[in-house]
Amino acid sequence: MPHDAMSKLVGDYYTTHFTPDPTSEGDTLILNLGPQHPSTHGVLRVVVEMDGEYIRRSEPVLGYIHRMHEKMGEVKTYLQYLPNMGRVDYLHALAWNWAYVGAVEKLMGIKVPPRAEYIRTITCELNRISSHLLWWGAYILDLGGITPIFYAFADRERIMDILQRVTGARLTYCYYRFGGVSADIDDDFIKETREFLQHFKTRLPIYHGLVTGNVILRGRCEDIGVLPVEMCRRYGATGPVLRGSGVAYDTRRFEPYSVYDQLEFDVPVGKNGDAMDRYDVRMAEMVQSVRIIEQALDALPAGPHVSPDLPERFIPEKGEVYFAVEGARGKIGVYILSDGTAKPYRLKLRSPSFSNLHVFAELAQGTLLADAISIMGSLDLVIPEIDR
Amino acid sequence: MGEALQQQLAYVGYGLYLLLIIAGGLAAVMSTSLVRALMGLILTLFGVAGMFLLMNAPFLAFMQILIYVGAVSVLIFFAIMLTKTPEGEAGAENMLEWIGMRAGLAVLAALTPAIIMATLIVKKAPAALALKPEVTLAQLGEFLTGPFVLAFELISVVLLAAMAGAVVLGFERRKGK
Amino acid sequence: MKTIGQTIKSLWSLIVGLKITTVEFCKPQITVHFPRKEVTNLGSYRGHIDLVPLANDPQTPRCIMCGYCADTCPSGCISLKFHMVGEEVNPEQRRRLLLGLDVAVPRSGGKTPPPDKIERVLDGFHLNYNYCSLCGLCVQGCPVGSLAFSRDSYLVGRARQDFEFDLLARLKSRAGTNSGKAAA
Amino acid sequence: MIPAMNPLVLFHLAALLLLALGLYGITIRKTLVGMLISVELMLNGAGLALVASARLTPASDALGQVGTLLVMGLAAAEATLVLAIILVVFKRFGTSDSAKISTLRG
Amino acid sequence: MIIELLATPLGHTVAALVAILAFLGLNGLVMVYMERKVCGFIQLRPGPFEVGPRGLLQPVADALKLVGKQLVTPLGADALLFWLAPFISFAPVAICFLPIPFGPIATGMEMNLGLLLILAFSGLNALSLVLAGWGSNNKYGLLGAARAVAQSVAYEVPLLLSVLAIAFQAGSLNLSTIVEGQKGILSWNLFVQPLAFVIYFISATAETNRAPFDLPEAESELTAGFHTEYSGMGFGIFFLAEYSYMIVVCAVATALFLGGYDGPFAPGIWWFLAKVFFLVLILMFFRWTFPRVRFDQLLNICWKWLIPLGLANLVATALVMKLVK
Repeated sequence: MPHDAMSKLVGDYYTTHFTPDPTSEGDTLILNLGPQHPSTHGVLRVVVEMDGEYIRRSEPVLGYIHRMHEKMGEVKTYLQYLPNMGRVDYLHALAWNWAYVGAVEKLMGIKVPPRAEYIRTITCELNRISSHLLWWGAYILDLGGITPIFYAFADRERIMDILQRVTGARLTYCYYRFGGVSADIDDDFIKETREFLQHFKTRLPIYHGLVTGNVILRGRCEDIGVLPVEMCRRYGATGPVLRGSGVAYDTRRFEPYSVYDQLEFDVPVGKNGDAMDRYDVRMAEMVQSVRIIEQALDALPAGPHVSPDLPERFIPEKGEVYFAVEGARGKIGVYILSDGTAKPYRLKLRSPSFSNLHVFAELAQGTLLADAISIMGSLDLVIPEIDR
Repeated sequence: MGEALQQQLAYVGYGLYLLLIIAGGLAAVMSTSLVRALMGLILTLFGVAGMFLLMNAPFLAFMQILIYVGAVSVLIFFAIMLTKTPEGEAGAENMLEWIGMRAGLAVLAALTPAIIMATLIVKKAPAALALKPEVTLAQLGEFLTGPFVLAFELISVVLLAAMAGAVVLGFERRKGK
Repeated sequence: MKTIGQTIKSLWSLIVGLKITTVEFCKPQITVHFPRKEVTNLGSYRGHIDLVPLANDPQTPRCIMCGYCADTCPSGCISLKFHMVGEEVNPEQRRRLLLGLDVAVPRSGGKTPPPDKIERVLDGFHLNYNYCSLCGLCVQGCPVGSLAFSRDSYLVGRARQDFEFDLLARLKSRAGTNSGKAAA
Repeated sequence: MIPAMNPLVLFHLAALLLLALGLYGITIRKTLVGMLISVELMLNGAGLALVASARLTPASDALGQVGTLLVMGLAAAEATLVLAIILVVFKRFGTSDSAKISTLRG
Repeated sequence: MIIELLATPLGHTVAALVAILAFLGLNGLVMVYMERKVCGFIQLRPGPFEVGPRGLLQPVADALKLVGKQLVTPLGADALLFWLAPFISFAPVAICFLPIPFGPIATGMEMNLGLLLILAFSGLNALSLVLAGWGSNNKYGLLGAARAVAQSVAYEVPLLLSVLAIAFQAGSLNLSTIVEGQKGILSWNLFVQPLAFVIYFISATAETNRAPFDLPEAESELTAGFHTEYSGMGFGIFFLAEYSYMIVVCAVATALFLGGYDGPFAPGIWWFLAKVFFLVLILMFFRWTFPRVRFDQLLNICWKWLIPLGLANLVATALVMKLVK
């Protein structure tokens, strides 16, 4: 046995410092889940200490896709920072667009024309459906079901086609502008969206039949990763993760922005806070998004899609602002501290995945590896958003 | 095929199986890695199964593979995995001492009964018999439920007890955690 | 009894799943074999930016060399080259011009602003597409509407240099082929 | 020489070999698992001898085979139990080295 | 001379082995193509279609790719055991094919204990998985190996129980005899003993390590489980063995429950193959439809449901047989 060669394989800082718990008895195994593991969806790495198949402790290791978005905000002008927002969370890019644009508008007191507000609502909710669809497919993929993600992608492609029509992009949208949106929607867009919504309503029963009702999936999700409300509060978990635990907290409802206070929609909540509840909440949210889009399409006013009286340059007064929107993963917050120059003095992004992720370490304790994968999937993590 | 050829083939088969047994047995007791030792055991098991076949007892041969290879070896593998003794099992640091002190004794202990029994067998060996027809399953079954019913029930009880014991021991382990 | 009902229900859920996959199995496929067929929604595709020529002169871009695009671009992938004609410019003025500092052109909704005091001639409009994030800020910000997204969806290249364009040269060559076609 | 030998002797020699190897293994092995493997070797030898004796002598055929089957059952039971014991021992002592397992240290 | 040799039992067996190996190689190609096409159609994709007409040559290209890859032995692995494992997984399959009656006269080796032989040798599969997982010096492999053990302990018993019920009924362990006992579709054991069929098929899915019971390789949990470290043909042989096991368990199911080569019009062997591949298709649909169960759930299914049901079925069969006699 080449012992000297083996000794080189001792691991890096995290594995060597993640030494077995002194209170634990018996042999444990330090296992690196990631950064290239099929279920960490990207480059999340979780170091786990395992006792057989049971997880003793786990610790997420971040930073593999850190791009210094916050620092970039300090060296770019307010306008130049816009495209960055599509890259923070590539799955629900428009929510991040909205959070940043909304924050700057609040800071500078820019009025947004009503048509733009409705367009934002429609596109953002479409984007939410596409994000949830991808989560749905990927989650079942984590649990070993390979087919659903293809069905999800087929529908997601249609959403992307629709959004491509106005945003010009398929994934990393940079669509919202200060005071409006970059392009107006046309009748074709509305027609296609309505068609898609009809189609999507016929697809949902198939999804539920194929997956939700499946006894194997229920066995993998029910009573797995039960997340008490108190723990959500401790970690600041938001979005479907929090709502799955039974708290009907939705930024769209509790800190209404844009036109959400004029639209009717429910905030679905779970009961037990297990993975199945989080699953159900997301599935129900897609239905609510459909409702919102339909109402918004019906109520779509005429008018300009971007505010006509915009300042020439976006240089806000001294001051600070915080603006939050509800993303697919939870509360997206943007905090800007302005020193009166063309660039923000400090820009802070509150990403929901970051808070939701840290629930994992505590939830996974004492569970089986397979359950831990199920828990991680049910949190709907987007790694670039965690690292920013 | 002629009778003589079949006889020759049988001897060839015997030699092959004996080779398996010897190689496997040596690996089972000599190799430093326990997994390799287990592989040796499995080789031996196949050799013995082959010998059963040579004796026209295919049922036993298949049972040997089913029970020993399919179940017992896998269990032993489990034990090896759980106790994490992958290598240096025979003690690389004081191998010489071990061999010096105990190997002689071991060989003596192993050979004594062998020699005694070998001489006994060779002396009392009956005349070679033509191979009797294969024992059918029905015969075996009747035997197990007839004269050997007590032994059969006993082995069932032993198996049950072993299973229960293993479960109890295993539970004790979980509780201790 | 309840357990049995539960079991039958769960077994039925498996059959429902199999039924759905069987139905999907019989449906026609929805993927597009790319080299043989093309997707139909490329009309709204946004490629790299291109210069828009004047309505009456396909050789000349509408660009007034204000430098807004180069200034706004988050990735700094646009660079302009131009020289002056007419009255001489002192070096200091020239430097400022090159930086585009004093030519903050008001948003004019695509209309050409009044002719500048100094006439500038565009020598090159370089786009480094490698860094472009297709945000569209330059297109929307251009005061004279001189920039537009191309529909070039099948752009491929083997090296970085393949994505460093001189848009002015592209415009001219395009105009050349177009006029050539028209002549023919 | 060998072809002339009685088949019964041949099989018994193989059985003896197994027995000897098993015995040797039991003494030389340090871990419980190693010993278990050696015991299995010996049990196999016993089975082989039983079958050979029954098949190649006028003794009852079924008797030998049933005996061997019982031996196999015993081996399975024994393996299960020993596995459980090894696990407990390993949990308690952190090793399955028989030399180190001793609580007689006062 | 050759024909004479083939006529002897030994010659027949050797010829059958050669034929089986050829069949296994071809079968691997067919099943790879079949699986990829089935998966593609279920997922609304075309499946392979670039290599050859309708992608027919895709499996050949796959095989060539696997053969061409470098064989890597991981650092710290026990090279002997590591490379032994694929062969232990593949070799017994060929033997398992011997007693399967493909047609009235197309049996590799007529033997009274054919069923027992298949059960005995298919049990070796678990051993090879364990060996592969252990030998590759990989933590995922080790976890996969541990799962393989737990799984094999769980599914072997109900498998045996369900098969035993059929053997009771037929009074034989000879597959040909069992097939001969099912003439006409109504006397198929599928209708006589549906419970045994369900138990057998679930256990067989677990035996072949196919989804939803593909726990030892569980790619979303253990990356690739026991074969994480295998490259090239090392992986290829595992792959081939998995597909061959699928054929074995489906062939046994056909012989035990679906009347074997029983069927009108066409020669028996075609009926047999058609039934086998229909069952294989069902296995494939399972894989592309269901999520994976957790391993303690598999144990629960086996110990709490399949084994009691299997025992009950066995006892009931014995009672009925006694009464009928």
